[in-house]
Amino acid sequence: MNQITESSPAPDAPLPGGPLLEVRDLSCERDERVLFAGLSFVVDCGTVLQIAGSNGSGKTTLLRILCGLNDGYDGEIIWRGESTDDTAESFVGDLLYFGHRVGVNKILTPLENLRWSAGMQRTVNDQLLLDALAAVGLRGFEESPCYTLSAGQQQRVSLARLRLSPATLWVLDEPFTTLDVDAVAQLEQTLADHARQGGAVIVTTHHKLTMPSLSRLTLGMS
Amino acid sequence: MNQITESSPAPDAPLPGGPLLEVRDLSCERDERVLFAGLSFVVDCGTVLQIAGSNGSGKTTLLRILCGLNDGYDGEIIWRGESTDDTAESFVGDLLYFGHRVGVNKILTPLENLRWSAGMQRTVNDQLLLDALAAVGLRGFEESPCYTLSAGQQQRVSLARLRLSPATLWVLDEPFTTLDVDAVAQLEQTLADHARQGGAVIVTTHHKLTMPSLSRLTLGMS
Amino acid sequence: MLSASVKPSTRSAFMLTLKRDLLIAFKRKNDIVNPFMFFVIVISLFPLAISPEGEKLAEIAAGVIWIAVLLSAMLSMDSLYRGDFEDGSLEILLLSPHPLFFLVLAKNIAHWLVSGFPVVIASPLLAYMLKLPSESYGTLMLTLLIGTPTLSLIGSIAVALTVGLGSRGLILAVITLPFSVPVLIFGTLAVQASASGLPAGGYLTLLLALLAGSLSLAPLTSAAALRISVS
Amino acid sequence: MLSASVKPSTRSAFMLTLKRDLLIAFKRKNDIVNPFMFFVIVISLFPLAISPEGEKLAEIAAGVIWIAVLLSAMLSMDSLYRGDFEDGSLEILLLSPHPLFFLVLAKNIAHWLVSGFPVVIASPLLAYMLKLPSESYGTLMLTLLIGTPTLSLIGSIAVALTVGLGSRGLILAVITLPFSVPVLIFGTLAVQASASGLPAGGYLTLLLALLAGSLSLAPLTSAAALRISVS
Amino acid sequence: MWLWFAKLGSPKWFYELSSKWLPWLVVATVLVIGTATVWALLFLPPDYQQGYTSRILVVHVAVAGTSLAFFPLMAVAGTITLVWKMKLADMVAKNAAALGAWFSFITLATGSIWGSVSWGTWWEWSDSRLVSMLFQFFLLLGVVSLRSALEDSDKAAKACALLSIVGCINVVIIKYSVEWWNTLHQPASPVSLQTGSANGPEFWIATALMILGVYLFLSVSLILSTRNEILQRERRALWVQELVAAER
Ligand code: HEM
Ligand SMILES: Nc1ncnc2c1ncn2[C@@H]1O[C@H](COP(=O)(O)OP(=O)(O)OP(=O)(O)O)[C@@H](O)[C@H]1O
Ligand SMILES: Nc1ncnc2c1ncn2[C@@H]1O[C@H](COP(=O)(O)OP(=O)(O)OP(=O)(O)O)[C@@H](O)[C@H]1O
Ligand SMILES: [Mg+2]
Ligand SMILES: [Mg+2]
Repeated sequence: MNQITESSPAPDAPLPGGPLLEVRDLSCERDERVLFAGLSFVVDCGTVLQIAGSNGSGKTTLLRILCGLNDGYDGEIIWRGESTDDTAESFVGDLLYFGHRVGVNKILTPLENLRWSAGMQRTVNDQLLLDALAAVGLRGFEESPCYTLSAGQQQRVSLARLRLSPATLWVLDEPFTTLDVDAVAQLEQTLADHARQGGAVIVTTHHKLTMPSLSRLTLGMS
Repeated sequence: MNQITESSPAPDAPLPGGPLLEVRDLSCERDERVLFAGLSFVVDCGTVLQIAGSNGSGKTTLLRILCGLNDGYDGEIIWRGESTDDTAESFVGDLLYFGHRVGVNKILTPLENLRWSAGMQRTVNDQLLLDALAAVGLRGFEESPCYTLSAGQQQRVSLARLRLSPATLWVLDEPFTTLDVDAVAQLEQTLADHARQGGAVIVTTHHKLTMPSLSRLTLGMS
Repeated sequence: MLSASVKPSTRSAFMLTLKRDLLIAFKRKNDIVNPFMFFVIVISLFPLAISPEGEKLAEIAAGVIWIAVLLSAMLSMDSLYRGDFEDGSLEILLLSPHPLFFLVLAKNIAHWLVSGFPVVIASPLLAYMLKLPSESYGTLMLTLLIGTPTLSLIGSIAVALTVGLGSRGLILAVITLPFSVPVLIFGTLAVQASASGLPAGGYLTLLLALLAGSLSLAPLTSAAALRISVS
Repeated sequence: MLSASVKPSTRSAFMLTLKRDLLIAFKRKNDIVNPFMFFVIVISLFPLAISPEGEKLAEIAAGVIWIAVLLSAMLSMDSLYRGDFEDGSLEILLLSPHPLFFLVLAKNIAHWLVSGFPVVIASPLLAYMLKLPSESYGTLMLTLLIGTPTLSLIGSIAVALTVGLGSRGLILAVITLPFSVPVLIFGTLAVQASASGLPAGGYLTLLLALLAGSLSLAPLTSAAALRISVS
Repeated sequence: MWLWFAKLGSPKWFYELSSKWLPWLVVATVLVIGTATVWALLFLPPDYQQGYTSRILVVHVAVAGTSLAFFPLMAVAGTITLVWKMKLADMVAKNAAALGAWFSFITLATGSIWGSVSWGTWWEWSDSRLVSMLFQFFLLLGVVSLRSALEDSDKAAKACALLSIVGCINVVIIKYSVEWWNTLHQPASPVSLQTGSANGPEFWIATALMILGVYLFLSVSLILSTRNEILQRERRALWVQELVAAER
């Protein structure tokens, strides 16, 4: 069980002291099956890390471990030089997690959903929210309850959070599912922009991503 | 609101009297928004029809209407020459629907799930089921409860139904989500095989499909 | 591939569905233990909240047992179609080439076996704890045996109607409880009659009539309700 | 983009969460009407099942009302975290940069306002229908006002622990009901005391102590339970 | 016949027809209820026991009688919705449920007020009419809350139709079983609706008028709320937009 990291050239912006996130010798087993072991990698500001791997190779598990949502692991996760256990609060304030379940309440409208989910991380006003919704192609649906939206539109509501988030590190679990081709291209652009502006992205997807400063980590090559 | 149908050459097998499924002048509106209107198309044995369209264009709605799961529509759906209202039982017996929710019980194992879901449509024995599970790459997971499977693996459990189904018409709503690249290629092959053997497939996806006898219908080009 | 397979008979689809639901219940275990535990706990609240005295308890015993049965039946309904709705199995059920009546009936029977039947078995013990006169244990069990399937069948309609809703616990109760009133009345009257040495046959007949009625109509109505909920 | 925004204060995150939960409840309407309806219907089953006679009812009134309150509080809990768990909002809550204690508290308060408070308001009407002596209406409302938040807070722990389970209705009950027994006992004792003209102050103090205890401990425990359930 | 039926299904047709009839109905309602009220207030002799409060019985009896009509009405409308998918029937059913809940509530309230005077108690379990009316009220609230819980209006229409039909059967069973339950529990207090204390001929004339008036009122409110519903649901239809333009 080993991993291949094919890094593209490092971003040219100099890093302010040490990497943003460093993972050292991480291993995890579930139900007696080793998902990954001795996993070490570094995520710097300005980079996008794609976690690849076949179904069941442990991508979702890895992301949830990184965010502190799972704790069945061995190894160290270091955030700006300190273990995430010690920096929990500051770490979480600078992190955006987007999971298989997208965090959109079906009864509320997109606007009301964002008002809460974005508002938990930063102060917002309605104009900002409306702009973000328009940017993900939901103009005209701001006030429809989310249960009337299609699968892809619900996904977009949640993706609007990306445009509002003050977090440096984005951790995205298959954000491209159910999106149409335009939306996929647009989301790739958003990720690239975030990296260019000094943020960092960890993303799982079975898509082939092409963007500058992308590196890839493939799980479960045995 | 119009639709573009780009048909590739018809399959060379002669059709036994009339098309398999014919849709005449179908229209549907939800919440005062016309999703599609005057939609007419034909699905013959031996063909794959891809329904394309951006998010929210009505693909899921169309598929559910075809299967009789939604009835807020105007127009006619004709199955082997008769309206589906009159032939409900024989129609349903010859149909396999695969929706956004995949029909996999989390507590049961893949084997137990298939025993029921495939067993409702045809008589099965365990060897058949095990073969189908192995074919979708779930060897070794036959007896794990499905809640321990990853998102893609759960999707695969449901896709194993395709290999067991006696139905002529497959109606698949985004069957490719969360599948890894190998599984995607394999599923495309399965669809092509089904068509070659005289079956018919209606599938929605944002993937670019390439297979013989594929035609495409794009919704919501305005 | 298209021709070699055999369409299963409705009877085997019925058995498949019954077995599957029982299997899920046994794997979960909670589904079996909980209605029963709830029943016991609710009943044991009464001596605490009302009075621990034997005579007083004996007076209210029949009513308390029946109300506890009603509530536990209602609570356990929640699991009848919800899981299937959420994971998409309901669509497989609806699009199977068999009459929905029988499949719904199979699910109801499985559900009753798991949630209603244990309560019937345990009732004499609880009746003893509430000091119900021992002559009426037989009648109590008999009424429960006839009454609980009726409650399950009626509840099934309400669950089917509300299966798509986010939080159902209460709306389910609000719809089901009024429907359970006749069962409750005949059930308690029968037990009270036998406790005071009167014949209870008439009430039993009425309960049987309610059961027969719901056995023939409720699965049909549930099936229709499921079709509505899924659309 | 990374620097211009301001991290909201914990107070404003608290208010945001409170408002959101109230908004969801109001949009659903049922969340508000149903606990209340359930309470009323369950209470009106008792005269049918036990006896319509005034004196008999008066004897059991306090207990019956408290049991109905308990059950309706417990049933309404179901909606507290389930929706958020299923749609992923719970992960947003857990990964927000605010102490989970306050966010959980906000959710509990919203829930009590919607489900517990209406029951308190309606209780005198039901007490009248059960012929409770009118001197004890005040005590009844007071005990409910102190007791129902306690029940909500206790229930919240159980819901948080069970939020990932398929069918929760009953397991929830089985966990919550035993913990609610002290509230039930002190509540009914207080009402019974005031109905027979005795002072009820002691019981009220005990209820207040239970409320204070659960107000400080329950949200912490719920928060921990939520973390466990989500992982 | 079928043509007429199909026409009746069209909201537009109903809207136009009701426009013609509505003024007359409103006038009739006001007249009848007015006469009945005046009659009850001025000409009804005070009851020898309860004095002038007895007049509320006129309202009570009228409303009680009318509220029994709701479940059958909803069941019929529900059958039409399910079988012929007629939108109009559902609009009527939707408003009937809410209105029925109100009527049941008024029956309960007026009955209680009257009871507090004539029996000295606001509520008594040992009368089957009271108890079965209470459960009818619960069932109607159940229908209303199901309607508001289901988000999709098409779905809600069908689900409520089904519930109304089943509920209608159940109301009958409850009534019958409660009655029977009651004959077994000998009422402890001398409570029965058949004490007949207030029924002189004047009383019955006033009551008959009031019943007619309440039925008229029921029709008017149903028609009004249905028209409202039509305008809302068809607000994009050409004829509604023309109507709105004409109003401006
Ligand atoms: C099915 C529903 C009901 C119907 C059809 C109904 C009908 C009537 C009628 C016809 C009378 C006049 C009887 C007479 O003068 O002898 C009456 C009287 C009365 N009703 Fe109702 N009623 C209904 C429900 C209720 C309810 C729910 C209450 C109380 C909450 C109530 C309380 C009374 C009282 C107190 C009287 C006066 C009895 C007396 O004369 O002493 N009724 N009702
Ligand atoms: N329950 C509903 N009530 C009202 N409108 C609805 C409902 N469900 C869907 N719609 C509307 O129908 C439109 C089409 O939805 P549908 O799910 O068919 O889209 P889709 O083409 O499958 O999109 P996607 O690619 O995102 O899956 C949506 O824009 C939505 O506004
Ligand atoms: N709750 C669980 N209990 C036990 N094992 C689990 C559990 N969840 C996941 N697993 C195991 O962990 C493995 C990895 O799961 P994970 O969801 O991380 O995969 P993934 O890489 O995200 O796959 P996918 O591409 O399908 O989303 C699975 O094969 C599964 O067997
Ligand atoms: Mg995954
Ligand atoms: Mg779709």
